[in-house]
Amino acid sequence: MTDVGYVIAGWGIAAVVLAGYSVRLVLRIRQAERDDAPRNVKP
Amino acid sequence: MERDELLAPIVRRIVGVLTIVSLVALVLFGLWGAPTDEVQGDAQRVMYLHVPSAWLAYLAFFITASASALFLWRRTRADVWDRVAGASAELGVMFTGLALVLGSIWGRPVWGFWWAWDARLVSTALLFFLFLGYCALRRIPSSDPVGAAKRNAIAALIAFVDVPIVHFSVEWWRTLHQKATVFNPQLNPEIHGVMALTLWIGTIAFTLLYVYLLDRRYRLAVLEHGRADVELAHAIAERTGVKAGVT
Amino acid sequence: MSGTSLWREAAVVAGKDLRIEARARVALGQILPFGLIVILLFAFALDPDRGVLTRVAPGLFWIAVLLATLLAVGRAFAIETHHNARDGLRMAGLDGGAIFLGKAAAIALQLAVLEVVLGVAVIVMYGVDVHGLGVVLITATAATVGLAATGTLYGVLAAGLRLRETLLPLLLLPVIAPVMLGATRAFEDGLGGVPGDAWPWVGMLGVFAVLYTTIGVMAFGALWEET
Amino acid sequence: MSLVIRLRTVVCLLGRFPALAGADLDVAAGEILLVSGPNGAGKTTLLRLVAGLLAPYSGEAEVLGHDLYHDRLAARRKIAIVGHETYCYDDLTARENVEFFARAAGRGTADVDAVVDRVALGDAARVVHRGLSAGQRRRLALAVALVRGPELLLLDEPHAGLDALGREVLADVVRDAPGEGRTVVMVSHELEIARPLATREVRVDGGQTAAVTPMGATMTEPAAKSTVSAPAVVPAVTP
Repeated sequence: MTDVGYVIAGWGIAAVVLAGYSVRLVLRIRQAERDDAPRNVKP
Repeated sequence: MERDELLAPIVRRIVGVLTIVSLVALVLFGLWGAPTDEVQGDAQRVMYLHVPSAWLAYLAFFITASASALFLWRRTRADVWDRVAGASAELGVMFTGLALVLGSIWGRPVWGFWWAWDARLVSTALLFFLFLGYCALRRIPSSDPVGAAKRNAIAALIAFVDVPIVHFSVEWWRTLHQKATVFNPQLNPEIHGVMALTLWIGTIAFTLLYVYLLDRRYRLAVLEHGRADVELAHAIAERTGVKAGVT
Repeated sequence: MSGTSLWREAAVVAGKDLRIEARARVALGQILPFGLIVILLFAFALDPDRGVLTRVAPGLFWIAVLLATLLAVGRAFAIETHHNARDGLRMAGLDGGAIFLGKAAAIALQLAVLEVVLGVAVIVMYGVDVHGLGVVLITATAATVGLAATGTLYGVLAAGLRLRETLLPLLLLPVIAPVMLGATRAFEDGLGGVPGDAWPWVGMLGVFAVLYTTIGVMAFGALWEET
Repeated sequence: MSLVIRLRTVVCLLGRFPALAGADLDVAAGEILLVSGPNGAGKTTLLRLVAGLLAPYSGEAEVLGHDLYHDRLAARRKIAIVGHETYCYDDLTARENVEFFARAAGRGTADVDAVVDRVALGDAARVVHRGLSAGQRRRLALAVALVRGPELLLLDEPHAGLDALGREVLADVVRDAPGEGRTVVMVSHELEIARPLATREVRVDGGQTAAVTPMGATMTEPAAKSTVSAPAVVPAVTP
């Protein structure tokens, strides 16, 4: 394989960005649901 | 129309599973299945991520603009569109940023430089900043939720109207004064069958991922809004309670 | 709202803004000198002896104008903040489109004066020759209208918000990037090149100006309502 | 008989704070309503909401027949408000400021002359706003409001910072209002000055319109129409 560094960098950055965003999103949703649950907001 | 969830749970689950399957397929095809490009070498494998990212960037901003228009039109006005617009813009900025970085990483070994003043590159970079500003605007809180949503929708449309102008002006700029050097035909040989297939897999995988993340981002917006509502109800109760205590 | 009263109200607003400028001299006393200093600093950054300045003069001129536009827009909305004048203007019962046209016209006029002075400075200091004066003037007019329209639109978008000073450049600069590009190319053709080559760019600037003026007249009211 | 102001359980937010938390108010044409209440009660917010400067968050809100959710601009064309600030431009003279608001409302020089005269600005009319004294500024604020010939005049603490001349001018303006077909709503702390002018008093507290104090007033004829019943409304009583 040629240009291994560039391939690793490209796929690595994409994986980190996409996974990072997804995980953070899921965690924020969990946190928000936990905050909401005791107050019983859902209409 | 008021929705707690964008997608029905069963649809979301299916989209989620398909996203994972297609992403795994993309990794397998992109890193092993597709043959090494004769001219560009293995650096071309970055393209399997770059092209889908760029496609998603345009799709996401198109959806932001459409949702904003639907919000502004009285007959279809609903919080759904405001939230979809915001969620899609955030994802669009992420995919645009990714497309720029990946394009740069691909360009270094293939072109020999990190950045080129190529029409598509420049207009994508401008697009990134256009909607980065929009996202910054959205984050500023307001006392008038409907007014703020209207403001955001107008801002999205003003920015979107600029996209074709940016595109054509940059295109003219780079073609009127010098011949395109970057996309010379030698670098774009006929695409191998498996390569084309891999690009398709990448596009489908990223689109599914976009749909899934859009649904999740929408859910977060609904939850945050719900929390704001609860806080407001508490504040009103507290305020009237104070009054009751005085009189 | 009838057409004549739109223009009448716009003239009232523009007259008010220009009269304030005539008294306070902020554009003349601060923004204009700022533009001149920028023109001077470019000469420090790019060695004046190698002829670089003459070649890139159009671009430097428009960058200076762009930076001045940011200041002029900020100033145009700053005069509505003292003594809560923004509320007063809202209570004045003016149509949103009229306020937009009035404020944009006042900004455009101030920018035009600024461009004349900066233009003379560039011609004198950078040693630029003007071949096609007509092209240059038409380009400047179209670009100025476009800058004033987008500036006013984004000015009001950011006006009521916290962080408006930092938000305005981020919102405005990407949108007016095509103006920068088109006006610079047209100036290159009009100054040293073939003036006839400039017309596509002038056309683009014209479309930009008309488009954003129209959007401004339609959308300003809704944005102005936002507190 | 039409209501000039009609509010039903209106919530109005300042940021995330419910400055009005379920306010009710009915005001009939020709009334001179005094709004009293402690600091932070929501009096100014109430006035700014009625002026069409703030959007209601929930509840029903109508002023001069215009819905405050969608039609604030149309309502504002018939309303003037005198706030804590003058709404004027520092670099323009008092007269130029009045002229600007007159022209914006499509009125001419004669109206400007009349109003400048009415608030007794005299030579101060030719002084730029930043050079005016506090008392002159208060009278200018009144002139700017009056020059538009509003159907509804809103006064927010009009007595604060007012000199003796200003008090006289203000009292005349308020007293003449019903005869000129004008309804007045004023917020004031200085009850001993404001009460004699008013035909009715509403107390605001905790973001709600609370008890209404039946009060003696210099009853002018149209105020008798304020018997429109609403939870927080008690008709004015003649002494």
